[in-house]
Amino acid sequence: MSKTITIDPITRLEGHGKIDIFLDDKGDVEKALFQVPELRGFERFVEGRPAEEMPQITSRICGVCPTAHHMASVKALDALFGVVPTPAARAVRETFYNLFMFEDHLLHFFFLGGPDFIVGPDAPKGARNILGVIDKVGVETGKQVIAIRKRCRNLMSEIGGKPIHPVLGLPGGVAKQVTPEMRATLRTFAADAVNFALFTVKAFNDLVLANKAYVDLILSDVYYLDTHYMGMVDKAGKVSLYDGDICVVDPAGKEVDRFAPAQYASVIAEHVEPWTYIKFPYLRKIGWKGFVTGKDSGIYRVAPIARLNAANGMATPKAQAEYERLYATVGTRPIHNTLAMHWARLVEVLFAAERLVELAACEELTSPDIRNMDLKTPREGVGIVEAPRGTLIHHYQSDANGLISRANLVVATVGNSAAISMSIDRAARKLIKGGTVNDGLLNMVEMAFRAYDPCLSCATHNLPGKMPLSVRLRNREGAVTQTIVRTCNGEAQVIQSSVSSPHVSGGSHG
Amino acid sequence: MAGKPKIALYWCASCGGCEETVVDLDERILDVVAAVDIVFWPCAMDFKYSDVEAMADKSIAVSFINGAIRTTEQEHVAKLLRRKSGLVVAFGDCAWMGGIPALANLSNRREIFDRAYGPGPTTVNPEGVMPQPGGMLDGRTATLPAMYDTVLRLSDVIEVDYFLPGCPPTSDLVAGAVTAILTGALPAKGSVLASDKSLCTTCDRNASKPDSLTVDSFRRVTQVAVDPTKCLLAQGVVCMGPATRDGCGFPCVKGNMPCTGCFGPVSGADQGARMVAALGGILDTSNAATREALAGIPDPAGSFYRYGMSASLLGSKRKEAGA
Amino acid sequence: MAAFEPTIIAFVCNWCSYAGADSAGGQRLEYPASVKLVRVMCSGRVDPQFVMQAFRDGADGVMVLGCHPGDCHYRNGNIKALRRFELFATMLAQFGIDSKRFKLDWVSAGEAKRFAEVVTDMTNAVRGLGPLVLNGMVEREVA
Amino acid sequence: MTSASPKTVLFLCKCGTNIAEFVDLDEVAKTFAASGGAAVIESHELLCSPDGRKFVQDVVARNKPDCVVVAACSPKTHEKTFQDAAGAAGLNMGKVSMANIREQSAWVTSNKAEATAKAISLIRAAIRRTALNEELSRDSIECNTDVAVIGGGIAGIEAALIAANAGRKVTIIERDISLGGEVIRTEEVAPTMECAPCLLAPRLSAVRDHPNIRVIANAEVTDVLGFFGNFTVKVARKARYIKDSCIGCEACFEVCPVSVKNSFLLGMGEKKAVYTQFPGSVPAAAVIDREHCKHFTDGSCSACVEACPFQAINFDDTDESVEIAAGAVVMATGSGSVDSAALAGLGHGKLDNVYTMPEFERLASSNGFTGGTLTLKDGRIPTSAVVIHCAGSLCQGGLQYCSGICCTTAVKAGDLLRKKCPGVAVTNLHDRLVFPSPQAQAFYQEQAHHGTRFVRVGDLAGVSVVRDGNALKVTAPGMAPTTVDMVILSTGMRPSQSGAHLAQLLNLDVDQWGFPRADHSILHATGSTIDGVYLAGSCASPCDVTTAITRAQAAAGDVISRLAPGRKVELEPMPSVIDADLCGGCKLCIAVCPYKAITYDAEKHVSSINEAICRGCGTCAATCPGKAATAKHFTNQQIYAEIGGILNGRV
Repeated sequence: MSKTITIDPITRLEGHGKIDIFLDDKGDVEKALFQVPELRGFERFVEGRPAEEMPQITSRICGVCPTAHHMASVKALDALFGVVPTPAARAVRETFYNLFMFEDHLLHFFFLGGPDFIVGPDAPKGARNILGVIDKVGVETGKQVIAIRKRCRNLMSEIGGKPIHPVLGLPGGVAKQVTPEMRATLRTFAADAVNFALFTVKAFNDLVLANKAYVDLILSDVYYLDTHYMGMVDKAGKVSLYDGDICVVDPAGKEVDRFAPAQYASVIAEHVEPWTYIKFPYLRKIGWKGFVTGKDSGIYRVAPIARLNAANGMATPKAQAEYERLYATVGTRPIHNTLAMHWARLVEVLFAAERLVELAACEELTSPDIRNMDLKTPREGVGIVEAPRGTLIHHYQSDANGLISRANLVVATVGNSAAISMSIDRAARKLIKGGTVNDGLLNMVEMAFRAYDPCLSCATHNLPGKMPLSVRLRNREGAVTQTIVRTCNGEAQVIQSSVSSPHVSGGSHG
Repeated sequence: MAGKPKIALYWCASCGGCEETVVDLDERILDVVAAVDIVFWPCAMDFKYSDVEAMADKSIAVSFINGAIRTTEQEHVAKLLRRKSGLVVAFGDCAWMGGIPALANLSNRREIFDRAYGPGPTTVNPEGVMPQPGGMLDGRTATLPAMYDTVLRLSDVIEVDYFLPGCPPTSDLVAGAVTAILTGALPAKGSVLASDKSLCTTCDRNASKPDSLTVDSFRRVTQVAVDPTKCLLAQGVVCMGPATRDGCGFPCVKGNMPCTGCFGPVSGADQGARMVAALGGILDTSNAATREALAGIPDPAGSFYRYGMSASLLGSKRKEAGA
Repeated sequence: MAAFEPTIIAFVCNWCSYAGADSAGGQRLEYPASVKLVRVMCSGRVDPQFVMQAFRDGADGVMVLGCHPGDCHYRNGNIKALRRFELFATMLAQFGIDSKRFKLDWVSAGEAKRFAEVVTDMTNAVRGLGPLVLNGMVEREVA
Repeated sequence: MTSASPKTVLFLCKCGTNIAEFVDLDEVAKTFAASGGAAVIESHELLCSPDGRKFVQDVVARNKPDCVVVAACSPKTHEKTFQDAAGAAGLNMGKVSMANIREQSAWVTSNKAEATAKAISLIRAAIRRTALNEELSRDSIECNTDVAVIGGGIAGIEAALIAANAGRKVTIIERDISLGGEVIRTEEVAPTMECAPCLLAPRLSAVRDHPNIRVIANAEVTDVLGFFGNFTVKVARKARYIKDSCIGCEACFEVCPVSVKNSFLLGMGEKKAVYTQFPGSVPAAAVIDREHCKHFTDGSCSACVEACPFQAINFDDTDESVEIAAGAVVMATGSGSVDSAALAGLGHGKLDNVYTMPEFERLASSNGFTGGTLTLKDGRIPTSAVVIHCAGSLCQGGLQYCSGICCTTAVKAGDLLRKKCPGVAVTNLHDRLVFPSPQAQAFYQEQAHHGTRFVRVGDLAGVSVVRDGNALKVTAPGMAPTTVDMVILSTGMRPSQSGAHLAQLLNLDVDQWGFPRADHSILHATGSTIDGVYLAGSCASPCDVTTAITRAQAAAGDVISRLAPGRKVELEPMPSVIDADLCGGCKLCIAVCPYKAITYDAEKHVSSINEAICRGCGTCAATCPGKAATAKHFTNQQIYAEIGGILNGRV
């Protein structure tokens, strides 16, 4: 058992998600890299596990959106065991899922993404966190946010055991029946949820859209990326989160593909790079053309704005109205402005709340017929849901005993990995000239990054607060010339490095 | 703000659920924020090693570290935090005993890479490119931390003062731990900050379990319409409650699903050994029927060490071979 | 480099198998010195955790020996052991431990010859497999 | 070992040349002197010799060690020897262990180097584990020497008399109104054909007059609590309505206006509403049948009150529950007979003059309703009879085993018939014949000689009995149909209902046929699976009267030898224990305990072990998912220390 322990001083302080920027001799950006420095290997170690355990195992891929993985997994099991969930099961699952979407989107808006706009990009750094948000919107509102979220999580516990890593799903059904009492609670909650969603939209209006500077920022070409878009749609072509076909539109908004979950592999392919542990999905038909945008590049985007772009509207009235307002304001279709992601997210918050009202009214919800136990011999199954961060795909194969023999997971954030890299590269190129950088730049770059609400990033893990980030400027030889770090409490530090020292390095702690 | 104790929260190989459980403190988070100065990452420090060294040791009151140790970088940061912190708390199963990522210890790094980056339903990789430290892009070297072959617990690389069980720990447990730390009302160093009895002691279905329980065969949850009022084990469904630490409030059982053991074993116990011993003991069947009776447990290692492979006797790194 | 000689730990029940070993001694039946006995009152007392600990501490093979079914001094402890280790064997395989490295068998107080045979066979089988290396014991090589 | 470890004295026994010749004891001594594993190391020629024991005692007295390890022979041979020797110098038995370097090393390893190395690892293991041993004590508890006998048949009576004669206070609990069981209902006992009641009579009067025996008849056991040395037997006694002053003079029988079917005569005869089973029964007192007595039905009659010369009638008597404290319980509930459903094919219950063997016994019995004259239903004397073997045994719906004794009784039928009805022609239809003894075999040959015709029928299931005028036609494969007056079905023995009920109350394990299992089928066949509960008579398995009595004697003997007045019951020195602070109350240990020594406290949510019942097998400790159960002297830590000691250097 030979033993070589290497701790590379250069990687000493790396975090989850790192940006390397390479400069040319003039000090202009030649390339900016976004890296994910970790791999947990789920696809390998789920092999040999009983299929029915997958919803609980794979939810551990992400503790922020466990319900998305849980649900994609359960749907994959339905297919794997060739069983159709009972109407009651479907109603319970969709209720649970919309509770989750409502809560997760709100969390991002108020705790994570919100600070950029509600508090403001130029606000004192120390205030750029949930506490700052609370100062801005008032403690009462802050408490309301916390309260509505709490009620939402409690309902999820009632229905699915626990909100983080739920135990709800079984192939062909759910584990627990919804009682009339739970339904009553749901009914009141759903009504309040709709009002709270409207309140949030109003806050966004007053605090962001009313501010020209912000609107310009949103529309600025720094955050512009013309790519394909992917999202799930219902029969009518409206945005769907729990179930439906997947629709792909090109940068011009033209539908180029629409497929059922089982066909996903014929549409999506993934590319591997040696400098990051994350893979880069692209449209198989077009192929991998490198980190470029446009209709000739296979790179596509997912998540709220992509879903809206890929669909022809929202299935509920209030959400539809907000959807129309969004497109009217931006004025293009599809919307290529990355920062519009925040607004699109609110449209979906509204949609989720309205769906909850409908589901609370649906009779099946409390039926005792929660499981279809007529399971067939398992073989292969694909399950897809729209996670907060985009289209999420679980694909399993198993032996006849239902032990997983192969799993393929295309995780939502991964769907955006190429786009995130390009957004950062673009922001960096636009903003860094002649080797000069400043904290403003870092914040701008960070915003491009955080708009995607990427699971892997500190954005979802730095709670509350802001993303610490470092940018290392390297010369052609790759030696670090300068490192700028923006710390938790926001001060920027500039560290000059002697070119001769190749080991001096920086890292991002996100 | 200066007077308040500094608290750091760092994540290694984990899913973020442990951070979510902090948010689930709900209104209590405001009290916590009022009482402490939260330094979520030790990023106030400079990047040159010398500057890191310069930061006063033990200047962080307590570091909550979640996630398993899988890369050189995670081990490094863990060691750094250990030095800079008065207390280090392993927060959640991954840090305590490896957690779900440690299921990888049934396999190894090579197989994991082959599966993740080798040809698959969607992966197209004709040249067999593998991410690696020093991976190149357009002639430029990017830096990636290296992955270990074995998933480690936090306590495999640094000294840990306390452990918070759970995947994730419940927010009540977290609140209790924070209070205990702030008030200094802490048990012996090295303790798990939870009960040392098994889950059955509080589970409201234990009353329905017969005093002398024997099971003629174990069945998978897909094969049973679970009676929501009766002990799952008594229904032949493998519930890990008996071999699992109490303190979660049995949410899974309330969800009408069996306990999968995320609060880990009681002190000094190997969770898998305990389950094998207990289930084997109550299995009442003829020799001939034993295999079928056990067919309902097709994956004992994966099921009994779901959250604790790095703490298991057979699936963990040998202390003797420390790095 | 001397040929590999395995270390075998055998957990034996006080009433049958330990006595069987004694009679093997009484009859001067030679068997490999690599086999070491740990006495317990009943094979039903053998906790799987003992076996794991033995493997982890460096045993290359582990045996559990008890009274023949029906002869258990405590009625049915050996049957409990049988059920338990049936499940245990499945788990060992998952850890990549060859099934030949663990054996549950019955030896009565009178079966001196049989005792010598089973432990000798076990030793030979394990000698053929070489030293035990647990997957989890692989140290942290870096890619 | 660290310096903090306890002080250990290591004794090395040369065992003459037995060990010294094969194991290099000097090398061993050097090793442990060097490692500091033992503070004192002493060798001796033969430690188990009187001189050796003295040596051990002196060394221990001189050095006052915390632990002693004796490297010698098997602990099974001499552990107690050295525990006593060290004990004489004040060291607790738990702190003395042996390393078996003779049987496990010297005698089985020819290579001296290997033998020595193995001896060293065995000793190292012993030293490490002994360091962790806790003190042991041979606790004992006061116990009740009284005996409760359940069932007043000949087995129960025999057990009671033996125990009573040995000075124990005995209580016999009998379901019927008087003692006697099956034997009192029998005329003669095969193969010796002794008069059954005559066998019983002296014993009955002995019981009646015995100062140490109390009989509670007309009573049933409702519960049994406790453990060996301290049982409480709860009994429900039905009202008798007649005082003990009754001597059974039968004066009241004459005046009683009510007649009812007599179960003692299998309903073939009648009795009054006030009755005894038979003259001279024990207890002698009669009983009033509450169901039929006119005093209770319509209050119209109290004739017996006037008629009784002893003023023994007591209409105010009431049912009562009695608690009996006893150190041991002897179960002698006897056996039952095949239900007639399984005999329907043979005409039983449908045709006159078709009797099971027990019915035939009553018919032929002098205390039966004909006073012992054998007649047919219509009063004729039978001229011919067929005895069918294995009736209801080894057949569909019947017993799935051979009772082993019915062939003998079946042969007896012929003898009885010829004695009571001279000239009667008897034919036995049988398959394989089974006789438990040479005497029984001889009895069969003798009966064949006296004229019983034995016909082997390959397939007894093919035998049928049908009415033929006022006779019975018996057909069987391979035999010409024969017409006879009487058919007797030789039936086997099955667990009695009362026995099954009692087994449930006592938590006894029962086998697949419903008979209570023996503690050990060979070593302790009269012991049940609950310590202190014994099995006498045919309740344990089918047997003849001889065996029933022998079992009773064996059980009683064991009881009196263990329940000696003044002596305490010694408890297992190494019981398992449950730490209430760690027990999660999952109850899984309860299922694995072979002695049902563990009980769950629903209030406290913890389980606990009754040390008086526990025998220290440790299965609960191996099972406990919460690490709350521990096997004393074989704790996990001690075992791990032993493993570590053996594998030292490999880790």
